[in-house]
Amino acid sequence: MNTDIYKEGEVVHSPAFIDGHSVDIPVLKILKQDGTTYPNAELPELNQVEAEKVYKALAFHRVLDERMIAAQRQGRVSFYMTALGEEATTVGGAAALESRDMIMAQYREQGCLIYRGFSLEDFMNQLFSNEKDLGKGRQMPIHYGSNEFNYLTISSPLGTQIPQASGYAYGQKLQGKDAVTLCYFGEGAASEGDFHAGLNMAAVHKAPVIFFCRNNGYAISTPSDEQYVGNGIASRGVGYGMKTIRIDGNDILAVMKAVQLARAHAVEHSEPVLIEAMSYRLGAHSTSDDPSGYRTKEEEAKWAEHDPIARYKSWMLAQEWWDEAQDAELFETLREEILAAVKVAEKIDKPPVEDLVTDVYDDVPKHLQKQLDELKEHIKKYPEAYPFTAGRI
Amino acid sequence: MNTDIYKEGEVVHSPAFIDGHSVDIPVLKILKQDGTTYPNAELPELNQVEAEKVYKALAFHRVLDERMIAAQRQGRVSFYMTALGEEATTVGGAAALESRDMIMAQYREQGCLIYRGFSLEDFMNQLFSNEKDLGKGRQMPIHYGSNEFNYLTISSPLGTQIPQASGYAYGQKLQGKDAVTLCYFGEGAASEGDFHAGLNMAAVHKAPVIFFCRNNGYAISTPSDEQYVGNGIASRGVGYGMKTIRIDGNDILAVMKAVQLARAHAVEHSEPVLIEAMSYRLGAHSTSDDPSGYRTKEEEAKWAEHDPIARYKSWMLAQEWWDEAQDAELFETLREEILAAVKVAEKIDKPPVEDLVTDVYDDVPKHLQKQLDELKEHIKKYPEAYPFTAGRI
Amino acid sequence: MAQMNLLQAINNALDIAMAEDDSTLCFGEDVGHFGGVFRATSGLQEKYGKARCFNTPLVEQGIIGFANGLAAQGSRPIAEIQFADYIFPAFDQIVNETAKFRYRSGNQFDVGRLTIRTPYGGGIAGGLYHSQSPEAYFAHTPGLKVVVPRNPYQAKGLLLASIRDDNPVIFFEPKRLYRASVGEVPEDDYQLPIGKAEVVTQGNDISLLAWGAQMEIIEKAAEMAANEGISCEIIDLRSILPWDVETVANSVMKTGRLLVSHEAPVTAGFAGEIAATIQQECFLHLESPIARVCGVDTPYPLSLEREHMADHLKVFEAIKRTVNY
Amino acid sequence: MAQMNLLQAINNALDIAMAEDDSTLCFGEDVGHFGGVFRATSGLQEKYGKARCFNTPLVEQGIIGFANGLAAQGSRPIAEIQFADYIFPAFDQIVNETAKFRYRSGNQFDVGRLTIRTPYGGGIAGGLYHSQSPEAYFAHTPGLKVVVPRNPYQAKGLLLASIRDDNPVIFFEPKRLYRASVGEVPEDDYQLPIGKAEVVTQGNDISLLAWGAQMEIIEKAAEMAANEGISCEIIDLRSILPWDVETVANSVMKTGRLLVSHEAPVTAGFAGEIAATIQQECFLHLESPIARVCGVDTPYPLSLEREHMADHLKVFEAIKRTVNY
Ligand SMILES: Cc1ncc(C[n+]2csc(CCOP(=O)(O)OP(=O)(O)O)c2C)c(N)n1
Ligand SMILES: Cc1ncc(C[n+]2csc(CCOP(=O)(O)OP(=O)(O)O)c2C)c(N)n1
Ligand SMILES: [Mg+2]
Ligand SMILES: [Mg+2]
Repeated sequence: MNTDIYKEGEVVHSPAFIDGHSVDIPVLKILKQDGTTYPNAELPELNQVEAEKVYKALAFHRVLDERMIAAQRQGRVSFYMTALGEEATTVGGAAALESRDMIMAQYREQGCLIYRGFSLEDFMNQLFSNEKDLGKGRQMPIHYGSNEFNYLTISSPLGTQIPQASGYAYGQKLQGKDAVTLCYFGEGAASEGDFHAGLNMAAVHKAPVIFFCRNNGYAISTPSDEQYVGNGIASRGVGYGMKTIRIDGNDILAVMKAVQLARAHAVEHSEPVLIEAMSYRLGAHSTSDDPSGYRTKEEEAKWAEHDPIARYKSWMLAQEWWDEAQDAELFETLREEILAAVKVAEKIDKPPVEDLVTDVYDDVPKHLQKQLDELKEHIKKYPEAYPFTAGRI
Repeated sequence: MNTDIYKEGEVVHSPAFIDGHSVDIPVLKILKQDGTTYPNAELPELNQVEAEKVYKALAFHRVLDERMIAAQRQGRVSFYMTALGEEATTVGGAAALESRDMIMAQYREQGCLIYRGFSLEDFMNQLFSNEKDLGKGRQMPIHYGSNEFNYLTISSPLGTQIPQASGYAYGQKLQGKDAVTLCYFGEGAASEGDFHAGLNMAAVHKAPVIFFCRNNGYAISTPSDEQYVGNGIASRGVGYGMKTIRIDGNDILAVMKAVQLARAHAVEHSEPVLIEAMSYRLGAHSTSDDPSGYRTKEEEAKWAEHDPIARYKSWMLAQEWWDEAQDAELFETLREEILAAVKVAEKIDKPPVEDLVTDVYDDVPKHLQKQLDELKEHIKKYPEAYPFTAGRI
Repeated sequence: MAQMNLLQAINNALDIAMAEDDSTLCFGEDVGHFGGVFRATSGLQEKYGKARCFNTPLVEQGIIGFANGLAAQGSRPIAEIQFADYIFPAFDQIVNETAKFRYRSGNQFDVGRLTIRTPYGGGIAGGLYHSQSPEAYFAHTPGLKVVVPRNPYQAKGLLLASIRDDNPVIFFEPKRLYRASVGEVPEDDYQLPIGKAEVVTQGNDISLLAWGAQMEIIEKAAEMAANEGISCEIIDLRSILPWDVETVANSVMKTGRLLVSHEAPVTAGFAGEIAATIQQECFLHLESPIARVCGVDTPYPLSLEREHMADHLKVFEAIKRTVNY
Repeated sequence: MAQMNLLQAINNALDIAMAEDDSTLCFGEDVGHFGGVFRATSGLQEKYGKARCFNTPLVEQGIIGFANGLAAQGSRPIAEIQFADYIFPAFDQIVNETAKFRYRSGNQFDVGRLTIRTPYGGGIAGGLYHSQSPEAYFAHTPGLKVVVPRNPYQAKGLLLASIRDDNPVIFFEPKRLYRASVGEVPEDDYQLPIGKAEVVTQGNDISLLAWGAQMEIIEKAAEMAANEGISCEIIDLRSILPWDVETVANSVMKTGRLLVSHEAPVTAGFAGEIAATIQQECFLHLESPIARVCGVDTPYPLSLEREHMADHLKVFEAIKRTVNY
């Protein structure tokens, strides 16, 4: 039971406001765009093998996004979302974790899955919502999920994963798992009530969760200065009494460094940490969006110069851990593999009609079984109207 | 359209967390418990006439709460909530406003209504949910509301008034009303998602609202250290980029000073302000609660020494604006008046059956009229079962 | 008269409402400069300024809370929820606040000026979270009005009526029809009545009842039925709350049969309310059980969307079953 | 066997559940040291520690979000919402998350271990916000189970079944009966089946259906009816979702008449679903319209509470009307 309800600070007798804008929040930068590091910069732990794995994940990500945008334009896939320009935030985040750590993402974090080894086929099966999709073809493209790789299935409603991450991490702690939860969200989603709920609960209940805000300047068309007027999302960490750090989100070494540090802190002190990564959504919000309606080409061009993959590549080259020939070959191979995988996945059958009613509950309850039986009878009457399922009833 | 997505602060190359606890938030105190003011304290604007009005409101409040607690124990009223020990936060807040300013309260803010002149009869009619209740007897005791006195009817769900206050104030601004909205809530309610929504929206849309957190150490049985681990609620103002001030909530001169200042700022800059008043809920949460289950008598006794009314009275005596004889007479009169009012209000009829279906919509729609007609027929059959309404159908 | 699609009709209604009353505001996520993700508010910020048409932060409970406050203050807020699937974070503000504001205050305060617009419905490959039809959740909430238009003409007239109605209205827009449904719409101001169903086609053998995008589907089924000699009376409910029992009951007294179809899952959907009321009102006239043809009781799936939906074939089969009962 | 009131039966079930499984947690507002405002979790923190039974900050969307995360992780959370009237801020977490967790992931993740407990219902002078019965809102949500016990014995057996059920369950506790309902309860572990209605009393002339605290009321009405020679079959639905169509339909086939009563407002309440289904299942057996005796379509009022409620007299009158149709 508490008796002091607050830590009494300085006492004053004439009033003055604390100015909301006055908190100084330094930004961590390690890697310059030319691939050199800042003098005295503290690098993350990263050996050559891992560094190459990181680079390959970044490359895969870039090519996957490019190919799928093209596939969507060709009408082969209904919808897609790239993470163009933000790949460092997710690949770097995953690289700094242990594989047993849980990742709860928003939707633009396929980089984590790539790094963890989610297969190209699994990506494709989800994007084409075919019967091999781990999610059974139920959700729109990019709503990946993988139990094997500890990546919670994406849910469209924004912010909902934030308090869930707090609960998940609390459970990990309670069961002595020596694992953390990494929870991603955009600066837009950070306006949701669930953000407030999740961060405060994690802080109060001391859950080992790393909250990772991808601040990419926009929520669809809404620029961040119409989203908040405080000093980014990091300034909110203060209110929750939470350790907080702001980083350059296009600097993958800074991302890795911060997440490594956050993980160590979360595990050791059983406490949440808030990371804000400043970046920019170089592409459209999704294939349904056209950013020319709300921002300038100049702004985009300016940010394109901060490409996180080019930056990391320069560093890899400087380290002599990578060369241009390898690079050309890697990209060439990736393009071919992905194109080939598209061709395979789009031909795979859609899920069978039974998948309509499974997984609503652990078992199919009576009323649903009845609805399924009636549906099957109906489909048999009109097979041409239900071409994906009629053949297999 | 923005091009810089964040104000880049200092750049660092080795990581360090901002510590959530490190913001220093001074607390404003003007009046000491002995009735003297701190040297160099800046007093609020307050002349003798107003000062007396303030004192009388405090006295009324104290006596009303005492009498109604007794009335509840006697079974005369079903439920009650006192504001024992926190009266300065509401009487002081109302005293610092213009009467055209809107007040949106949580439930423990009857002090505002008292100051503004809500009549003793109106209090009683609400508490006894009789047919003269302005709320037509529909809500539990203490859910006061007054259009005349710009005091929004209390709603039990916590935190809902916070984004509403932002919208209300935005409307006032848009229509050039030269008025603000004062929005009260407890430190418990500040955990709700609506708190986050309301403060951020007010900041972004520049709504002239004063958010007033009554931090009284408890939300029912939950002490504030199980509610949050940051530095109170004031530390959250930083995250919203909002002017913020912490005050001693048992010091009514500090309350008035802060609200006067906040009002001036809100009107001039068309900006919200956050005030956190540190106080203590001396009584039970409500008549349904027994605090002995979750806190010590010692803690209560310690806080009883900080009684805001005694403090202000000492000051009034020291100013020679008040004397003990006046005081005794005031309290005596108040006790009698309130007791008399109880006796009147409890005899007034309950609302007529028609009030069941009015005000669901602006007019009574067909289906509700039909339900009412059927109900009346039914009541006529069993008049003894519906004694409050049967006589008047 | 002009040819307008459903979006244009809505945009036009908003334009009229903002022009006639300075206290009318349109806001929501991406509603401002960009004009909304579907462009329903396109051009309004340019015309009426950023103070009256604006983006909000991404927080539905805040949007509706803010709107409740504005309405209580005397402004006329038109709040947009980007997809009806995302209205649930605002559920408390709507169900506990909006709906009960007037009642709990004894009519001292009200939010009657509030209108909530939101695109709803499936059939667009939207999966679980871009397909829902949540009208039944709100229909159980006294104090709200719930309106759903079926085409551009209806949309403009019903939206203007909703904005001006002195009660809070949730206006569900059938997003599948946003661009697909095109029709003649008067450029001038007009209103259509809230709380009144419309008999769209007279018939004798069975009454078919639906609302919004589902109207197309029952109309298609009725055509198929006509080819088999079944004469369907087609009714657009238009208002879900309060709903027009009289028009529906009169139709059923005549036809002796009723089929209700909606997109939402069948269990505890609004068709249940209609069936319960009509079996009471028309008990002695009913020649067969009231049929409900609705979504399967599952979340809204993506690739099995066709199987999940209450399409015209399922409606057609149910018509035959009901008529041949 | 021991005499327990409904609160004690719940407390006892929670105790058993926490003892048998280390990963079971109880939390919510004031749930920890204090044992909840109704004392349902009393003694659990002392017994199982602060890590497993604790107060949360005051944020329902957070409580359920946190609980969803815990359940997905493999823990067994039992979250309390202090009053059912305050469940709406968590509506999105429940309807969009809890209910759809398993389906959307293709069964890779689920929150089947989650139980949400919340006191509901009126008749306690609670006014608008301490009286609501929101079960119908959740009944329209595939993926949830919804359970309501009527007395201490039922409460313990159904709560234990809910906690162990591999699906998320919302467990509505009739708070009017918390102390008022006392009965014999086995001290040992037992479960009652979810999804099964119970025929409480056999009868021939009419079937009466209710759940939770409303059972008392239909039983009282049935007694009055018995005095007039009407034999009522009384059924406790117990599970609202999924609900036991078969038991209800079998009863109605026998009696030819059905009356459903609930506390919530009638329009779009769950009685509508039942009536719609039963008129379909038992069309040729029904001798009169299915009657619904429910709350008036208004927010829950304080001083006119008696007038608003579906009390035994209203039920009794409706029984007579239905039997004499
Ligand atoms: C609750 C909810 N409201 C609205 C949406 C629609 N929506 C999808 S993405 C998005 C913008 C998100 O912006 P941000 O969080 O910054 O992430 P980013 O897209 O920039 O990565 C919106 C409004 C949604 N999915 N869920
Ligand atoms: C949404 C909601 N959840 C829970 C409650 C129940 N409840 C009523 S008052 C209260 C505690 C509020 O504490 P605080 O905000 O600190 O105000 P105080 O009582 O201390 O003045 C709770 C949990 C409620 N009224 N509304
Ligand atoms: Mg963003
Ligand atoms: Mg408090």
